[in-house]
Formats: sequence, structure tokens, C-alpha cells
Amino acid sequence: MRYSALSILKQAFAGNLGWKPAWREPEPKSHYDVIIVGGGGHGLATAYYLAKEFGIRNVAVIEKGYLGSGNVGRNTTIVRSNYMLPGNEPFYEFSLKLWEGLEQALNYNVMLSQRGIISLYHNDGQRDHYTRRGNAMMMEGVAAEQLDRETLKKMLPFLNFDHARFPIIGGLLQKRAGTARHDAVAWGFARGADRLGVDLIQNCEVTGIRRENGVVIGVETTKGFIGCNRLGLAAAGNSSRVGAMAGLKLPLESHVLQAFVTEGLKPCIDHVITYGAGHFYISQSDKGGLVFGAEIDGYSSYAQRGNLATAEHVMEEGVTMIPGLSRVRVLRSWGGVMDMSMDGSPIIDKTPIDNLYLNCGWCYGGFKATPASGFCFAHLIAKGESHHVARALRLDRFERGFPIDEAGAGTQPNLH
Amino acid sequence: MAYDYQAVHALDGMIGAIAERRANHLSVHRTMAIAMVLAGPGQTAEAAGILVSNGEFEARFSGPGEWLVLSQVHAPETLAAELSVRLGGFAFVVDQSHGRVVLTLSGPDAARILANGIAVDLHADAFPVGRAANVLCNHLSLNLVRTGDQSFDLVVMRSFAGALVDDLKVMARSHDLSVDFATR
Amino acid sequence: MASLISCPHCGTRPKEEFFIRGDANPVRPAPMATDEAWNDYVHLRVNPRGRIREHWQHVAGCRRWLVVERDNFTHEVFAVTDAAKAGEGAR
Amino acid sequence: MSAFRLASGGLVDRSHTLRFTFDGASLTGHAGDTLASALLANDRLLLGRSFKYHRPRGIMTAGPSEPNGLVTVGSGARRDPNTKATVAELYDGLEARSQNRWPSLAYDIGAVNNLMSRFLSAGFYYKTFMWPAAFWEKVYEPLIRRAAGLGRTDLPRDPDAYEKSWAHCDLLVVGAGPAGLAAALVAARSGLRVILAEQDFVLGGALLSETAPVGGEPPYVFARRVVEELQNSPNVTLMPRTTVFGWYDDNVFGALERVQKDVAALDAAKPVERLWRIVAKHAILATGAEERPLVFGGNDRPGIMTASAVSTYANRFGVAAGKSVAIFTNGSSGYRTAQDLAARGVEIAVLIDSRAASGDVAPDGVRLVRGGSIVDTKGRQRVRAVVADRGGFEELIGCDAVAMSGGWSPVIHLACQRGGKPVWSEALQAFMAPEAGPALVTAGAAAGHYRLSECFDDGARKASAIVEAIGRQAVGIERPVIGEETDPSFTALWHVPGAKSKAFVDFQNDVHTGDLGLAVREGFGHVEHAKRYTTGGMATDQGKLGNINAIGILAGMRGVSPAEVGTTTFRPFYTPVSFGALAGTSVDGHAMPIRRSPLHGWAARNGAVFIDAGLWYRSSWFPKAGEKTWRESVDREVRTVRENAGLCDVSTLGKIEVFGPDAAEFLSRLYCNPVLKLPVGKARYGLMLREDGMVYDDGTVSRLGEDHFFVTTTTALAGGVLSHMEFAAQVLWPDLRVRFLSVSDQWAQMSIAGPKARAILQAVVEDDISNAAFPFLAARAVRLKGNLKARLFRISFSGELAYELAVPAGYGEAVADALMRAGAPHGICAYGVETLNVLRLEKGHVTHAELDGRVTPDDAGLGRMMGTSKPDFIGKRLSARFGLTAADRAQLVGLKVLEPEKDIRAGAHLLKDGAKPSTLNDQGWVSSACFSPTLGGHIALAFLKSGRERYGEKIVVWDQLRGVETFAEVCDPVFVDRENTKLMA
Repeated sequence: MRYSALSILKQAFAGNLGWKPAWREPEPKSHYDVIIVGGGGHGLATAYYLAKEFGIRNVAVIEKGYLGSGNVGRNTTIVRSNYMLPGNEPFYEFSLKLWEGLEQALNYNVMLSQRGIISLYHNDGQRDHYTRRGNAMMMEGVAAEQLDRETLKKMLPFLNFDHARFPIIGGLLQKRAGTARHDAVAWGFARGADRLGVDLIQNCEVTGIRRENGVVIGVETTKGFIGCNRLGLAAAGNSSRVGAMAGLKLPLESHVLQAFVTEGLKPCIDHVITYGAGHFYISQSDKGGLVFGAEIDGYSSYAQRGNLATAEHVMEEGVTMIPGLSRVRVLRSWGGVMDMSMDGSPIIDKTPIDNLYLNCGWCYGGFKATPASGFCFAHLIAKGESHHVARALRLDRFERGFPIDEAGAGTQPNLH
Repeated sequence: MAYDYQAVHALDGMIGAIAERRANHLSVHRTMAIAMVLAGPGQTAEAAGILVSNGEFEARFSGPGEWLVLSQVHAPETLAAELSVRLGGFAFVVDQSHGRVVLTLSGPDAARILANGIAVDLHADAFPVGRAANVLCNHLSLNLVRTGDQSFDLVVMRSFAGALVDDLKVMARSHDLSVDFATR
Repeated sequence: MASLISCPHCGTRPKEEFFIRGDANPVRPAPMATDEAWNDYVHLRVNPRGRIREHWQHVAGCRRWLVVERDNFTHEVFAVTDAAKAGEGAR
Repeated sequence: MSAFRLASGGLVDRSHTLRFTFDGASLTGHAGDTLASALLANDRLLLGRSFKYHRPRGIMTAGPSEPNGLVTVGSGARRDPNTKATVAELYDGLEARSQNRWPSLAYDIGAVNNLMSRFLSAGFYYKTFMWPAAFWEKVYEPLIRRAAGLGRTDLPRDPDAYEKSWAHCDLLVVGAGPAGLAAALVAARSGLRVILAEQDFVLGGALLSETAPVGGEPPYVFARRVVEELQNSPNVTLMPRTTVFGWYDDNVFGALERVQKDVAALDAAKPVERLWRIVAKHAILATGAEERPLVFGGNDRPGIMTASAVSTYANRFGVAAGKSVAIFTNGSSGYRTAQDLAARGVEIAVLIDSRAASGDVAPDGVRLVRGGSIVDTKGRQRVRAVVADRGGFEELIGCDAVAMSGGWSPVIHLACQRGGKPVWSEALQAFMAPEAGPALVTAGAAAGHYRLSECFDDGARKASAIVEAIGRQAVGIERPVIGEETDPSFTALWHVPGAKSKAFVDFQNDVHTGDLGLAVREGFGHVEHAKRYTTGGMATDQGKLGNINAIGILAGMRGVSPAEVGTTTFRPFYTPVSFGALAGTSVDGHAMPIRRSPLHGWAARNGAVFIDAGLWYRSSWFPKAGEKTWRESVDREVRTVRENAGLCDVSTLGKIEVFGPDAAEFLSRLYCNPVLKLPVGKARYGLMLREDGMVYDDGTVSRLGEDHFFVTTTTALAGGVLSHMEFAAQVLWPDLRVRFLSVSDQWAQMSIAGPKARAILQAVVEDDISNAAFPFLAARAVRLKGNLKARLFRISFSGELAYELAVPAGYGEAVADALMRAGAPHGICAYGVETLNVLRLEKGHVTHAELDGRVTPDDAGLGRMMGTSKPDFIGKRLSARFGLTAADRAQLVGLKVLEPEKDIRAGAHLLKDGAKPSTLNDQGWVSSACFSPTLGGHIALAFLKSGRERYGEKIVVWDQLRGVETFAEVCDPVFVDRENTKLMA
């Protein structure tokens, strides 16, 4: 059923008893044209775009838990396209453009809020870096603004201008960046895909990848064997484990990133703000909670929970950036499993195995990429070649020597 | 032109001239002969044997085959040479008399103050007199040794000394601490 | 783990004292090994869920590189060994 | 005596009156009150408005699970929004305010949402606000944001201090109720190091509100005696006002101590809150059990509370919840509350038991309705009546408070924070803690043992087991004789059928049974989906009261058992913790340590302006009188160095001493350039790669002896390079006989650069440093006049005749002063990193502005340094990859501005003349730029595609971020003295 103000009105007078399920709960068919492993944001978006843009509707998304149970439901909801390197920037800008039409396309309010992201910098070297980044954005036609200290003082008077260990000297603003409601993204794509005929199969774990003559022909699951012509993996933090089922060894390590939310407050922070002297970032959700995080815990982990020392360090950075956070109380912390790649950038590519396609390496930045990741992965699966904005996101770029290393940190995943 | 170089302490101008010692006191040593001893590969036992405290040196554990050696007997200018002679081919010796600052924290709350920055269990049963360790104190590392029930030596990199003293003052916020140079 | 590591040289210490490098299993190939071997060493990781070996350095303590054997799902630590010793075992 | 304060009883000190205000009204309470008990005593029932519908809400509990009684405490910069009145200790001068209402608590405009509620069903916002597209952000979202949220802050700087501390123990006991006290007592007498943490300001837990005599005395007296013994045990640390909020790996617990949240005038010497990291060998969770609300129509009206809260207010605080209390229960707990109220002379309007039959007996004279329920309530800002239903027969029963008891849930939050899933107990109709290993056990009510005697026994038994596990002899305790006990049995009742109005499940977030029904209908029946779709359990109480009922209701709707529905994930923090406490003292200037150079005092005396460089303060430039801008100073310093000489502090460079018979081989494998044949007494520029072939760091390598080297690193990567070397030595090549040590802090190091450098230095150095005796790249120990040992290196970053002189750190200032004196006749100046940057840029030397981790030696014009004939060095193999050797890689070039009135800044990009700006057309970027006083114009270093083939090309320097475009000529990156004549002079 179509959602609208009218449908809400009509249903309200019917006691809200007439709402239909947002998606079906089908039993798996024996064979699909395409199977996507992973019912998170990227997997659901891929299925949606396969059906919507590339006319492939005989598609199943297989999810071991509930839809959206991975990182799409446990991130800090930031949407932006302020990248520096030519391998990344066009892709993320393509994504942001998709975001901007997503609510209408999906008939689902994902609450995109283009409130702007401000990346603070604290010394001349960082200013130069952000200048390079801002100019790279503008080369791609993406608006960026440099804010000096005085402008920042007016815009964000609560920042620590007087006592910070590392002084705030300016910031880079992308106005079109912002936040979106994370669960709604998963649900919107799920509902959209379902309406186009995609089977969303929850509580079904892939236990093996079946090959015949080296070619992938389907997956073994807890609900039995399901055949397919093409198989796409969008398993985020579990990519290495799923890849191993096909004998792949990937340039990934899984790490835990913590995120936090405070008690609900009346509006007090109107932008997304990132701290350049550390990794802290913060925004305020529409419900009033301040949503924030910083760096990964640093060790390999599949546990979806972090440790106190990292949490403390996050708060140290937070209060140093915004002293007035001190009396705000933190309600909850949680952790997501990040598929950290060797250069900090993602992979959307074919694999050396026929019919097997790979979407992984999103590190802690996968949420903003959701629409473009889905679109480009669908493009690759449908047409057998990369979408032009995703051409650099190759699996073999490491051995060929074309890393996309925004942080300049090299092949140590926990430094990206 | 006269070349009579006066050494400047890392904390000159930052501490000193207190009216009276408080219940807890942080005493900063002006000069101290300090050297790092690195045992040669496979020669840890030999070097350790030579370094056994004989009153002239105090060797504090820093890492396997590595000791921070302090001496009240030898001068900063001569300690490293003296150790080199004694250790011969068993170890490499590096003068650190200017690279480190030695502080003594003493008083009834000494362990409690340190617990505000150091994660190691400082209960006397767990960290007895004579125990030495490199530890993290808030965001900087130092060599800690218990010198008595209520006293600890802290040896810190020179460039961090000011930050450590600042931190210790904050750590001792509720514990009545005075800070001064040692009068030795 | 993740909160405390028992350094074989220094005793039990908080995570903050350590720097973590990653998977301790890859062994640096011989200089003339194949390109594949080098790519594998520098870029590819098994990244299993469960028992792993990881390189941690006790930077704020003895500065030794350690091999921490742990479960990356339960965060249980099985053993912490000096990397030089662990290497001897492997050779 | 205030309206609802009972004439006697309770643990409050009636002789000690405390004044406080609520929404500006002056009120009084007593020492020992919570804010909630004092407000109740004053008939202040209405405390705030709910989140979504802005319904009036009052206090519902007497503890940390409170969903409704949230107020803002304090004023100005000391304002604490969302403070739970039920745990806030009353103090003289406390100021409290209600929240989420406008213009006032009693008349709240937002309450219109309540009338609109049928349109505001769960998830309604996902289905609308999409048209027109621009309206979401301009109109709808601001409205939603303003309506949402509870407390208010404008983020003022916090005047108070916080502290963090570590504590270690054999046994941590969480909760000082009967089980916790018994456990602590056993462990204490057995000689364990014990920490007993309790969130309340009085230790005793349930004993404080129990009435059954313990050991023949009131239970609180017994508790006091135990606490006294513990207090006098040197091996026990009592932590009242301390909430253990998190259980982390390796049995590390996070706990929050409220040090000064109970006073109006703070002691500045103390923190306001303290964060404890408790490292516990063992822990016992004696966290008690939570009473569940009942889900019936109109169950959220002010005056409706849990039955145990009504008992606690009566017994512990001497406050009646109402003058006529209706009780609604599904088990024996309601009867106990009836007894408590009856004993204190409070009228009981009715006792309604949802069970048709039970052995429980109501107090004499109390009307008991068995098999009945409440289906609706009446009243506006306080409940005035309940609509009772029995077999379809409805009756309006007047009352001014309702005590509800829906059974009990053990508080197992901490035990589930590390991934263990709670286990459903059919017998107890509750989720129990999972098996958590030997280091953490639950005891007492938290383990499902609800009777007082069981709590004592369980706490003592579990502590004894731990004592023995540690290898000590357990000293037992004798359980006191306990009077009449009640066993809180109940029959689960997840929601009351036939509700006549909204029946709330999550009170703060206004989630009612209809919302859960809608979630299930729309396919959001998974417990996580239901939570996320309805927001049930996402409020500040994190579903402590409501989640269990939501699970029961979902189970009913889906036709499965609660075990199958399962719980959402328990995560820190048990109750919210302030940013301030978690950050502790590591904020502002203490966020990271400050490092000071040994020449800091010298630089300060010479008027330096300091700048942050990593953790260091470095001298940036040295303004002289009359110089108005930094450029004036820097231009002068540059000219002075090029014409005379200058002295610059370079002490912050990383310095590492390397020893051993294999030291040369080791360094040869670390650096990409040859090192093996470096002669003793010589220095060499060194370039380190990462294994992926990109440049990691650069510096110098000096050979001081056959087996003794001294290497320097950049300031930024001093620590990183040391770790990298340690990895190489300990992990990659443990067989190499090499040892090394960072000596960064031992040496003050200064650069003396300029044509007059030698003359100046020779005045201070004893040794002969003539060009013949001490040629370019000489490196060795020297003796200064005045008999000071030093090290001298003839290396140059500026392109001038230059030396770096290292002296023991303490002598740095004195030697710098001597050099300045010796240099005065030669016109020496002090210079800082800004000038250093201009000098090196003119000479085409790279820094981390160029070496940004994505650059190969060849990109930086250093390809010839690579020792390709060496069998191995870090980065050798992957340097040969196709992408790293591609011809169109960006290469280091120089740029000269062609329009003199324009400048170039780092971060600009490069375009071919006439090309349209696009990512595809992007030719490169500017890495460093400056005004060159030597050349009299703006110059830059840049990375340009195939740049070395393009010298002479006119290129567009595109800085759209600043709105500047300018033409520049591509040139060799070395702008001055390409023949190195000055260097060698």
C-alpha cells in the first residue's frame, strides 16, 4: 500500500487496523536469477536497484538475522560526500544525489536531513589537507565552504575556542551533507524491493557456496539449497567468513566501532561536527539524542561491543571539543563490526570465481554509501561491468598498486 | 667569552618556592645520574648479574634485558662510562641523565593519588617495595618504582615532565599535595 | 581481553598501554618469493571469527611486540607471548 | 507536617528540614529524602510531560528505573537535565524544574498531540512528511525536533571537575541489599579485598523498606550494624552513591560515584563525580529485582505507581502515596503493600487481584476483589478513580493513588552486557542471567531468590564459594532470625484485556499496546524490529520497566512464549553517565600531554610565538619590535639566514641510538637507500618505506662507530618509527644482533644555518670544524669550549652551509645563548618552523606535507636513492607494482606564480590551461606554498601528473575554495642553489 498523509488519515479512522505488512515473508524458491547475501542496507539496496533499474526481479536477499540487523541499524547515520581522492569522490557524490531523491523513489520517509557537516581543523597542515579536499570536491562539482575561526564562533559558539589543547582554527563545510534515519533506510529499501517482487528471506543463514566446475550455482542455507545464476555478497563485517565459503581470502580485517547516544535533549546541535584533533563526531537525532562516536577499538573483533577505555577516550575528545557536553548524560553504547579494508576504501567488483560478485570493505563509512553501493553493485551484477563512478573500487587494486588511501595510513586496516 | 654552561631543569620556572610541605609531597630531583642499559643479544643474565644493586647503582626493570639505572654515587657525566666499563661487552649503555626527570611522590595518599592515573594495582601486596615497572599514567608513560610503603619514584621523559607534574596536581586534587625541588 | 592484557614481562595491564598492529599469522616472505606471496603477506587476511593470533606492542611498558592469542568473538585471551619467542616456535 | 508526610516512621531525619524549590515554588523536605519523596510529601505529583503525547506524568517508582519523574536539577551552568527525582538525594537549596512543557507544566500546548494520537501511531513519520520534497527539512523536521527531546541545555562550559580512578579487588559486590551485605560480610571476614558498591546514598537496599524484623530488630538497624562492621574492616571499601554501569572484558567494571551531587555549595577541591574502573577478580551481582507495572487502560496517570514504590515511600520515607490508595496486583506483592499501608493508617480504596484465587490474605477491613482488573482510570493531573472490571461488570472506584504490581524481574542487566543472552525461566516467569563464567555470579533477588532469608543465604553461599576458589578459608556468618516473610509469587499478566483507553507499555516514549499491535501487523514483530519501529525501550530508562511487558505482549500476539521472543540487547550504560565523568581530567589543556623542548625557555626569552606540532610546542617565528605580521618576521628571518646565519630549535626530531654487530645490516633493511657502506663519522639522508612501497618517513643516519649509529626521524613520526623499528627487530628479524633506544629527550638539538654558520660555531666548538676537517655530511662527537661534550652533524635542510649541534638537554639553553652571543657580530637571528619551512621549500626539500603516505620515492623525486641492488629492504618488492611505477603518476614539481599580485596556497589543485574543472581533468595539487623572499615571489611544491616532463608549462592553480585561480609555471622543485655550492662551502 502507498504511504501518504491521506493513508494515515484513513487508517487512523479505522483504528490503525488496516495497515498491511511492509513486506512479505516468503519461503525461498528453488532458484533465483540473483541472490544477495546480507539483508542490510547495501544488500537490500542492491536488490531494490536490480529490480528497479536493471529489470531483474527474480531476486532473493538472504539474511541470517532480521532485516537491517547489521551495521545499517547501528551506525551514527551520517550522509556526506566530502572525499578527496578521485577514486572515491564521484562515487560518494553519486550516492548523495541518490539520497536526495530517495524518499520520493521509495515512498518512505528516511528523514534525510541535510543540515551540513563541519570538519574542524586545528593546525596549518590540517587546513591545507582540508583545502585540498574541498577543492577536490569542487572539481567534482560538489559545493564546499571553508569557514574561518570567527565564522565558526558565530555558528557554533559552544565549541571550545578558548581552552582546547589543540586550537580550532577553521572548518570545511559541506552543506548538503547531514543525517538520515538509519532503520528507515533499511526498511524503505526492503519495502521497495519487496514491492518489485524481490523475496526477502529472514532468519536464513548461508552455510556454504556451491560451485560446479568452478562456477557458483547457489548457496547452502539453513533453509536448504537455493540455486542462482549470480551471487552477490554484501555481508559487511562478515564478508571474510562468507568469502571463505568460496575459497576467497580478502583484504579485510573485522573491527569493532562503538557508537553512543545521550539522553534526549531539546535541539542544541544543528550540524554534524567532526573533530580534527581526534576522531570524534557528533550530531543530534530528531528524537533529541546526541549521536556520536570516534575511532575503532583497534583489535580484531566480531563481538558488536566495545571496551570502556575507548569509550572514555571518545568522551575526552567530545568534552575537549564541546565543553558543554560535560553534564550531558550518555545513555547507551553499542558496537558494530566493520569490514576494514587495507586502504580504507570499499570494494565493488567481480571475483576470480565466475558468477560471484563482491561488495565489501566499507570500513566505518558504509551508511552514506548505501544507495550508490546498491546501485553500482546492481549495475555490476546486471551488466557484468563496473558503473563508472565505482570503477576504482576494484578487488585487484592492491596487487596492481592502485590503493585508494584517504588517510595515507598504508596497509594497516585499524589505522584507517 | 666565558663558556660556563649552567644546566636548566625541565621544571625550572614551573615549580618551586613553596611555603610548607603538605601531607603529600612531590619532590623533583634537580640532578640525577641516569643511564639506560641494554643487554647485548643473549647476554641478559650476564648484564643483570653485574647490575645487581651494590649500593652504587639502582637498576630498575624497564623491559626484558633493559634497565633504567640510577645512581646517587656517580655523577651524571660519569655514570654511563662507569657502567660501560663494568658491563664490558655484555651491554650497551646510554646516558639518560638529561633525558629523564626523577620525581618522588610520598605521603599517606601517594598510592591513592597515583590510582587516579595508573591502572596497575598499587596495593602493597601487589606492588611491594622495590617493584619497578613502566606504566601509563593518563596519556604518558613513566617508570614507576615503590621506594617505601608511602613513597614512589617516577622517572619520566624530560619533555613530558611539565605535563606529568600538571597531571599529578590534578590527580591529587582532593589530597593536599605540595610540589618542590628536592633539597638534596 | 580488550580491557586487560597480561604482558609476559610486565604483568596485567590495561589496553591503553598497547598498540595493535593486526594479524600475527602472515610471515614476511623471502625477498625473491613470488608476487602472489608478497601480495598475500601485505594485503590478504584470513580474518576468521574465533581464535586468532594478533600482534600487540606494549608501547607504554616494556615496548616488546607480543603475540596475543585470543577469541575475537568472546574476547577471551588464551595466551600472550613475546613475539620473538613466538617466532622461534613457528620456525 | 506536609500534606502526605505520615506522622511518624521512615528513615528521614524529621529534625532536619531541607528547603528546595520546584518550578519556583519553595518547598521543604527532610534529610534522607529523595527529591521524589519530598515532592510526594508536598503533594507535587505532576512532574513532567511525556515524550510524544505530552501527557501529564508523575512518579512511578522509587529507584533508578524511573521512566517519568525526570526533572532538571540546578541552574545556570550547573543545570542537570533529565535527573531522576527518584534517586536524586534531597539537599538544602536544591532547585528543580519540570521538563518538556510549554508554557507551563499544568497547561502544556504540546498536549494537543494527545488528541491527535490516532494519527501519530508507531512509525507514522516514515509514511508521511514527504510532500513537497523540500518541506521535510524546512517545516516538518524542525517541528518534530522541537517537540522531541526532554531536558534543555545550551551547552555552557561546566564549572565542575571530574575524576577517574582505578580500583582493584578480589571481590566486587554490586548492591548493598541483604544478599550483597551478606556476601560482603563473608568475604570481608575471610580476608578478601572487597569493594561494595551501592547506587543509593544509604546502604541496605530492600532492608531499608522492609518491615519484617531481622534478628529481632528493624531491618534497617540490622543493615546499619553490618555496614558498620564492613566500614571498620581495612580490607573493605564501601562505595555508596556509586552505580556500577558496565561490565567489560576481563571483569573490568565501570562505576560512577556521585561525589557532590548532594550539596548546593560544592567543595572546589573535590570532583563532582568520579568514574571508577574496578578490576575485580570476582564479582557478585546483588542487584535485586524490579517490580513490573501492569498494562491497563489509563495506567500512566500521575498517582499510579508500582506497589513496591508505594511501600518504600511509606516505610522508608514516611510518605503516603495517596490518601486513598487502590491496589491492583497479580500476586502477593500487592497484599504486602496493603499491609504496609494499613499498618501506617493509609486508607486502601480497594485491593484488586487479577487472580481468581490465591492464598494471600488482605488486611482486615480492606475490600478485596479477586479475579478483577482495572480497565481505565479517571482524573487529569492526579488519578481520581479507577474503573474496575470483574466478569464484565464495571465499577468506578474513587481513589487518589494506585499501587500496581505485575510481578518481579531480576535485575540482570550487567550480566548480559558481554554478549550472553538472558534465559527465560518458566517457573519464575522472568528472564534470568546467562551463565557468565566463574568471575561473575548473581545472588539474592537478582538470581531469583526473593525471600529475605534466601537472599542472605544465597549471598553468603556465593561469597564463600569465591573465597574458596581464591584458595582461602571461608569464614561463615550466621543468618539472623527473620520475622514474617512474604514470597512474592505471581501469575504473569502481560496486559489487561478490555482497556478503555491507552494502556502504556513504555511510559516515557508513550508506546502503548496499540503500537505493538501495529508493529506486529506491519511485519515488525521481531523484538528488535518492534523496539526500533515503536521506540519502545529506547527512552532514558532503556526499557527497565516496560520491556518485559512488551516481550510478553509480543509473545501473546505472535502466539509464542516470551523465551522465543527474547530480549533486545543489554548494553552499557545501566543508568546514564555524564560525559564529564567518562572524560575525567583529560579535557581542555589536559586532553593530551604537552611536550616542551629543552630550548623552550630559550625560545620564549627570544620572543618566540609557539605553535602546536603534535604534542610539542614549537617556536614558530620570532617577531621583533615593529613587525606587524608574521610574514614580516619570517621574511626577515629567511633573509638573515640566507645572508648571515640563523639558529633554529630542532630538538623535537626523533633520535634513536642503534648498536650492535648487525646494526648496519638492520638499518640497510629499514631504509630504502644504501647504508652498509656509510663510513664512520659520516651522515646520510635516509628514506624509510612502508612494506607497500610508499614513503613512511625520512631523516638522517649517522655512523658514530662501526657498530653504532644515530638516526633521526621527523617530529611527527618519532614514535611510529620507533615502533616500526622494534617490529622489524623483534618480529621480522629477531636473529639480527641489534639493540636501540630512543634518546630524543636526552639531547637539545639546534640547527645553525647560513654562510656565517661556521664562523659562529667555531667560536664555541673546541675541535677544528673547517671545511677540510669537517666537510659536508661529517658527523661526530665534538667538545665545546668550556669542556662540554656534544655531537655535531654537518647536514642542511635549508640549503645553506649548516650544522646541527646536539648537547645534553639541560645545557641546551646555555649553549644556544652562547651561540647567539657568538653570532651577534655576524648578524645571527633565531628562526622558527615557519622560516624553516620557507627555506626548505626554496631548496625543494620535502616534508610530511609532501610525504603524505600516498607518495613513492620516485613521486617525490627521490627515486634515485633506492638501493635497488640491495637484496632486501622494507617496501622493495611492492614498489615494483604496476600502479606505483605508472608514467602518469603525480610527480613533485616546483611552481612559480606568473601573476605577481596573486598567491598560491597549499591545497589548490592544478588544471591544464583552458581545461574545464572536473575530477577527470584534475592534474594534481599543491602540497606546500610560500612567499619566497629570496626569489621575491610566490612559489610552491606540487604534485603534477607526469610533472617532471612538464617543466616550463603554464598551468592553472585552481583554488575554488578560496575563489582564486592563478597561472603558474611548472619548474624544477629546487628553486635555490641547484649546484649546492652554498651547502659545500
